[in-house]
This record gives sequence, C-alpha cells and structure tokens, in this order.
Amino acid sequence: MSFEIPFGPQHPALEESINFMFEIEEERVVSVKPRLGYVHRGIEKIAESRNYQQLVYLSERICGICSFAHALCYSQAVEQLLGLEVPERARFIRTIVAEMERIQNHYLWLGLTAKEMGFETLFMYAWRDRETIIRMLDMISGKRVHYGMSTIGGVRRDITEPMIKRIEKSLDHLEVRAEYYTKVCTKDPLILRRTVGVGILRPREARALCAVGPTARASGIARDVRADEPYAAYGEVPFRVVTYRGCDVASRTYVRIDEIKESIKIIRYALKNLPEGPIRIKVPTRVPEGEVISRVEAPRGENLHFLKSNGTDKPERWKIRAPTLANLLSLCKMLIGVNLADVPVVIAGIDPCIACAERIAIVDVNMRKLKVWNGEDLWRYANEWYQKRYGR
Amino acid sequence: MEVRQRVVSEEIWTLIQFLFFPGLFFLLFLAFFTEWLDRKIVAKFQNRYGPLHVGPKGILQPIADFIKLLSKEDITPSMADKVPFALVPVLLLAFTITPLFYIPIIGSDALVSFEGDLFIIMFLMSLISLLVFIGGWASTNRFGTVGSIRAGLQMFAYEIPMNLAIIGPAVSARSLSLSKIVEWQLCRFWNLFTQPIGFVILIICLMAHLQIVPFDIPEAESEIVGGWIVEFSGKKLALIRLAKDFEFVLASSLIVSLYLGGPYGPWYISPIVYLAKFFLCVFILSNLRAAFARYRIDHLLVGAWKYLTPLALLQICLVKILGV
Amino acid sequence: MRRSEIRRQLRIRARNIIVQNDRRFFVNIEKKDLKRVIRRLMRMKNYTHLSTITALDTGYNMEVIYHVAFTDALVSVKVQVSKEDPILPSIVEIIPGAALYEREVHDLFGIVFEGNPDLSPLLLPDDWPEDIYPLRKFWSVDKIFSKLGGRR
Amino acid sequence: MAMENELFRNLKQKPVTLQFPYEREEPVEGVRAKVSWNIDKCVGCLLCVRVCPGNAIEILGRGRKAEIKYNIGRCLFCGECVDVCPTKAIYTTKEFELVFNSQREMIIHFKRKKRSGSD
Repeated sequence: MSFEIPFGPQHPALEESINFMFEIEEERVVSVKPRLGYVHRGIEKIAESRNYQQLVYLSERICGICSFAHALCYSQAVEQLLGLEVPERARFIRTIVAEMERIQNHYLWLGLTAKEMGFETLFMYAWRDRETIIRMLDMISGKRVHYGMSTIGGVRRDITEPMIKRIEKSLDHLEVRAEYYTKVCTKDPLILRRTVGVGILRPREARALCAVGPTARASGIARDVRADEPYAAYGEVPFRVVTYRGCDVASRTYVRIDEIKESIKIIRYALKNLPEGPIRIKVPTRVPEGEVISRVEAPRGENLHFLKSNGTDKPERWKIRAPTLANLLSLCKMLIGVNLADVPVVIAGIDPCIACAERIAIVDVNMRKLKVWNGEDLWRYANEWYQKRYGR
Repeated sequence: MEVRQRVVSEEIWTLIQFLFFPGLFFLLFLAFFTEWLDRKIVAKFQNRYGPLHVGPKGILQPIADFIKLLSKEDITPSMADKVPFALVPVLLLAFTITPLFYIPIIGSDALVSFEGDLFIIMFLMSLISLLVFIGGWASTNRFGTVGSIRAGLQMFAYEIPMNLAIIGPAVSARSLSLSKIVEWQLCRFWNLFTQPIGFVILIICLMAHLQIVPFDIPEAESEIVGGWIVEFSGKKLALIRLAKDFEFVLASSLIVSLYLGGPYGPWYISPIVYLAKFFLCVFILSNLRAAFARYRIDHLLVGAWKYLTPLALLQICLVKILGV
Repeated sequence: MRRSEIRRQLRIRARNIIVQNDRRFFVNIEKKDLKRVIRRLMRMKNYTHLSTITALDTGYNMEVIYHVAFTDALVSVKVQVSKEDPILPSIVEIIPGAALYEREVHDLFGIVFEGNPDLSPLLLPDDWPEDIYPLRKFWSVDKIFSKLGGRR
Repeated sequence: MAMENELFRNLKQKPVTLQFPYEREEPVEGVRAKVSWNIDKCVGCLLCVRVCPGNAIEILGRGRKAEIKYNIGRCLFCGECVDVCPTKAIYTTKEFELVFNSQREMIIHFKRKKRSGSD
C-alpha cells in the first residue's frame, strides 16, 4: 500500500513553511517532491528601490539565525565595489561575531534535532546553553537576533576590555557544554539509533548535487569558504576544517559540535590578538559601476551574494544564494528510502532555513484572492460562517 | 468499621466508597494530581518551572486544561467514521476507570475483588490499545491512519511481555486476584526483590502502553503531528486526555500492587503507604520520560520480540523453578 | 588559477576572459558553447561545485551567469540570452545540482532551460500568470499589482 | 541514559526560566530599542530619514522648524539614525516592550514647543 503524505507547509517538525509531498510505502519514503514559495518576501525586488546603506539591514533580515553572515556578505560585496580596505580591528571583530553566530546556530540546531528525535530534555538543555552566547551577542551589539553589527566599511560597535573578559568566561562554559554534548551524542544508545546510518548522502552525490556547509563536510568533503577563500580575519586565524566520513545524520551532528569547539578556539585567538585601531571608515554613498561576487561561510554553508551596481546609490541587481537552496536537492536525495519516523531528523539534518532559500519573488502572492484583513473583518467573517453553519 | 456501620447502612457505605473514597472522586483528583506531578517533575529535570500559575504551584493546571478543552468547539471531520469517532473517547475513559476499582488502596482489599480480576485488567488494557487503533482509523486523517497503524504495531510489541510480567506475580502468589497478590506479598518479600526482571519489563511495557516519551511512537508530535489523536478536539480531546491520566494512575497502581507490595497497615495508614509507593512509581516513569529520545517503531518491535519476551518467559520459568 | 590556464582549458579567446582579481574570473561565452564550457570547467583541477545561477536583465538582453566554484577561485560564465527567444540548454545532466537554480531562474526571468525535466514553478504560486516574470526590469512592483488586480 | 547525572543535578537547581511579567531582566547597556527625539536640538538635516532602512522617519517642515513623525511599526531598531545625527538630537531609550492597540498609536509625533513672541 502506498499513499501520499503531505509534510508541511505547517508541521511541528518544520520551523518554517515548506511542503514536501511524500509517497509512503509501509512507512518508507519512495519519492519526495519539495515545493517552496510559502514565505516569499521579494527581497531581491525590494533591493532595487533601496540605497546601499539601507540594504545592510535588509540583508540582515534575509535570515533570522544567520543574519550576520548575510550582512557580512553584502557589506563585503559593497566594499569590493568601492575598493575599500576594512580596518584590521573591524575584520577581527567581524570574525568574532561570525563565529559567535555559528556557535549560536549550532546549539539551536542541536536542540531542534533533539526535538525531532523526541528528545525534549536535550532540546531544553541545548537552548538553555544557547542563551549564554546570545547574551554575549546582546552585550556586544545591543540586540539578540539581528545584531546590526556589520556595515559597509567596518563594524558599528567595538569590543571593549570588560566585554572580552565576560566573553572568555562564557566560552569556557560553552566549551564544557560542547564536550558534554559530544559525550551524549556519541554515547546515548537511543540518539545513536536514530542518527547513525540515517539519511545517507554519499560523497559522490554530495559533489554532484553541489551540497555545501556542514552537510557536505559530514560526507567527507572539506568544502569551507573560510579556508578556500579567506575573508575577514580568517586568513590570519588558524583553524581546522571539520570533516567526518559517516555521511549520515550522526556525522552532521558531530561536525556541528566539533565546529562549536573550533569556533570557540577561533574566538579565543581573535580576542587575544585583537589589533588596535579604528573599527569603521567613512564610505561614499555612490558606488561605482561594476559586478562583484562575495562569498561567506554562513553557519549553514556557503553564502553567495552577487551585486551589480550602475553608478547610482541603488544597486542594479542583487542576487542572494542562501545555503539551504543549495542543500535542498541533497535533502531530497537523503530522504528517499528513509523511514517516515526519520524524516524530521533528516530534514533537520541539513539545518534548513526556508526563508533564506526563497527570499526572491514578489511581495504577497495571495493578494489576488485575499484582502488584508483587520481584526474586525475577521470577526465578521467568523460570525457569518457560524451563522451559516448553525442556522442562527 | 464497627462504629461506621452503626451510623450508615452497609449499602450506603459501599456507595460512598465507590463515589468518594477510594472511588471515583478520589481517583479523579489523583489522576489530575498525577498529571501535574508528572509535568512538574519533567519540567524540573529539564530546568524549567512547569505549570505555575493556576492554584498554588500550578496544581490546578490539569483541571483548568480539562475545563478549557470541554468548552472548546468539537469538530468532527466530514470524512470521519462518525460513530466510532464519537464513541472512542467515552469508551476509552470507561475502560481506564473500570480497572482502577480492582486496585487495592485501603488495606489489601480492593473495592471489587474476585478471583480472576487480573484477567479483566489485562483484557481492558488490550481493549484500550484497540480503541486507540480504532480512534485513529476512524478519523481518516492520513497522519491519524499512520498513527493508528503504529499503535497497532506497538501493541503487538509490548502486549505479550507486559502480560507475562503481570502474570509473574500471579504465578508466585497462586492467585489471579490482585488483592490476593497484594496480601501474599504482605507476609513475604515484595515481588520486586524476587522478580526484578519482571519489574523492569513491566515498567518498560507500561511506558509503551501509556505512549510516553521513548515509546510515544503513535503520537510522535514531530513526525506525524499527534498521530491517532490529531483529529480529536474539544470535549473528545478532553476525555482522551483524562483517560490518559487515568491510564497513568492505573499503570503506577499496577506496579505498586504487583511488585511493590501494595498498601499495608491499618485502614488509616494504608492509603498513605499506597500513595507513597504510587508517587515513587510516578517519579520513576517521569524520570525515564525525561531521559530518552523516541524509539522508532521497528526498533521497538525488534527490542520487544528479541529481548523483552524471552526475558519475561525466563522470569516466569525462574519463578516456577525457584518457587518464590 | 590564472587566465592562461582557463584560456588553455576552455579554448576560448583571451579577450573573453575578464580577470577582476586573482580569485574572480568572468568568462563571456556563446550560447552554443555553454555545455562544453561547463563540462570543461568541471574537469579542471580544484573544481568544487556550481555555486549558483544568476540571471539579470541588461535591457535588450538577459544575462545568465553560472558561478562555478573552485577551491582557489570562482569562475563566472556569462551567457547572453535575448528576450524574444529566452532559451538555453540545461546543464542538469552535467551537474544535477543545478536543477533548482534553473527552476528559480525560469520562475523569475522566464528563461527556458531545454533539457531540464521539471520546470514547474518553484517559488511562485501554481496559478501565477504565464507572462509575468517578476525580476525583469519591465515588471515593476506596481505593474505586477495592477496586473494581478490587487491593491498596494 | 547518558544524561541521567545531568538530570539529577538539575533537579536540585533553580529553573533558568525567567517568569517574564513578574521577573524582568534589565536591558544591557547600549541596548538598541525605541529611539526618541530631543526635538529642540534637531536642525532638520534629513540625515536620519536618508539612512533609515525601514523608512520609519518622516520629517515635516524644514530646518529649525522641522518636526518628526516616528513610526515605531516600521522601525527596525538598528540605531543608525542615532549614530548619524550630527547634533545628537536622537537618543536610544531602554523601552523594548512596545505594544500598541492600533496603528495610529505607533506613530509618535515630536512637536516643537511654541515659543511665545518669537513667531
């Protein structure tokens, strides 16, 4: 017996709206059809009517979790167009914030994956510990989610001496916790049962399907923009590209936990060698004509921004490729043959961020059928509906 | 007992016992309290507060939830099989309350007790699993269907080891009455010490029966959106949740009576003893609930048939051979 | 990676290769050479993956850019497509990972990739009108709204 | 079962949850929240309008007579206007719990006091 099961657009295992149509045969997935398009915002179209300074904040809002990676990618693109050299200290601060964001994202991912496995306790613990790093980001930038740190020509806030002390203290705590989660994820028999050998993506397939980020690294492909094409201060900071060869969800877990540890080391190094100097330079509002491509390793994988300017203060075309879109095909590949019970875990495995993947297209797609309703309209509609139903 | 019999007649006294203590009302409040306790303990394990605001420390939260659900709109899907869909919650509640009257709470005598009531309990517990299956199937939701299939499979997995683990104490006590088993334990060791394997198996199987975390496979919120429960709403959901609370009480009480010696002492002490053991069981179940991730259905089936069933059989053989 | 290397491997004229810096190369090619060039790029040393496909409206024409990533560089292959005849050969059979990018470009610019097995809408709704391509310069936000009959 | 120790350790600890309406965490130093105008210092240079990514600031009048309409509903709380203001007329408050019943309430109008005699 085979029947189709819709997975999404609303589903407890999905943080965002995406639809997978599964064909199930005795709880085994036979075919997958993804359907995007539920969270359009038309960012690329909006971008054509905003100036470069405003777009920093728009780029930040492409994604709620890897907001700094997008802002950084965009800022770098504009800096390339302007031919600017960012101050040394700003580059280090960018590295620090980017790595803190990575830690934050990976803890979030760990919690979510645990939740998909039905492991509520680990979910609570991971998110509790994530709070530590969010507080540090809050302290540096003044905000918890959209940090507003990166800007064209540097960063907006400095890291002071007392901040460094507090960050180092929190890093110690986070390192202990990361060790602990390594222990849990490698020892707990139930987690192992749910992750090992689940959602296989062989290196060949990962290469052919252009997987990026931790998804590719868990298949043994050392593909990391930070190492391939050092930006910010990554050229000066020693670090290791974490790869595992398991090709399954377990490896993706280990890659991410090890990346947390690696990020902690990077931050420590960067804090110790933080150069003195200005953090921001003045930039002109008009940007010369040209085309640039900027790449950043976001927590989820490679982020690519293509920016074409036409000499005014507004860009001609701004193309964003977020990591999730690159990993989506690999995800569909992983899902085939997987047990229905493992589907959420596998989907969580690539750390999907749907809003990132489909920032394009045009404002409100339902505009044609639905008007924007205020509370009163809704109330009236509900009443009419009930009267029709109960004949009152 | 003498004094009381003079004040009211025997029939009225029985009625009071059935209705208030240790009957319906007591069980109802015990069920709500158990839910609260379970939620609170799990929250504590997870470093949160749990229910907090309704009543002192949130103790009235389950009752508030129940009343809230009762007042909500009851939706029946147009494609659903209406009669079974409406009957399942009611029957579920009835079948979970009935076995509770066979549980000894005051002294070693239950309200209703006869030779063979253990079979009735086992039978009703099987019926509960079947009802879950029917409920999911009748809702004709795709997730509900998957959930009910899983519920059926899960029943095949845990039913046999569970029944074997329930039979173990009966074999050693040479009686099929729960009260007799409790009485038999009074003058000896608890069955926990003589049949530890059975105890562990019973706890595991009861968790599967209750569908709590490592075995919440038929509900699996993150996989199939609540599974068999998904289409139930309003009053039906309220009844199902109440039935689940009663199931929790039944499970803990079964462990207490079969393996932990049940209540003992004079009539005013024994309920306290019973409750103390009962809460210990709730604590164990809640702790296990917090410490695990969810099994996959095939893992559960393999585990149950490969390990639990042979071990349960071994336990019964040991009981027979050693004569304890 | 150097200009000479790309020139030798791809067998194209040097003036078609624009070197922005030592990590960014833009290669202008003809439509008919697309598959051959992509195939050759894939065989080059240090090839990692196809990063994405960008399309942009240059007025009369449209430009499709294939960003091919190497460990030490990013080669962007540019192809011109006219608006009257927006057809390009698909590269899905060479790089399966390009499927979604091609669908995305098809959605937003109306460029047809011949050989792509599935060009159904990826991002736009199923009942989106055939002739509206949101990211072409002709379709401003207001125009799309008036066409769809909604209000701003 | 790898987490059993951790579970029992947490049993003794106080929960980490903040019971929000009753317990509040002080916002950190330099939090980016609602901004406010010291309208007397404003010279109407339009810089804040230019940098505002959400077009939340509207300016009425010119120069020294300029008045500000600040739409909190569109504000991203980026603080860019605070940084850019040449006369430091804009400052960040620590109000971050912003709830309104209607869209009209979200627009704050900073008016200048009428100076007697000068007009």
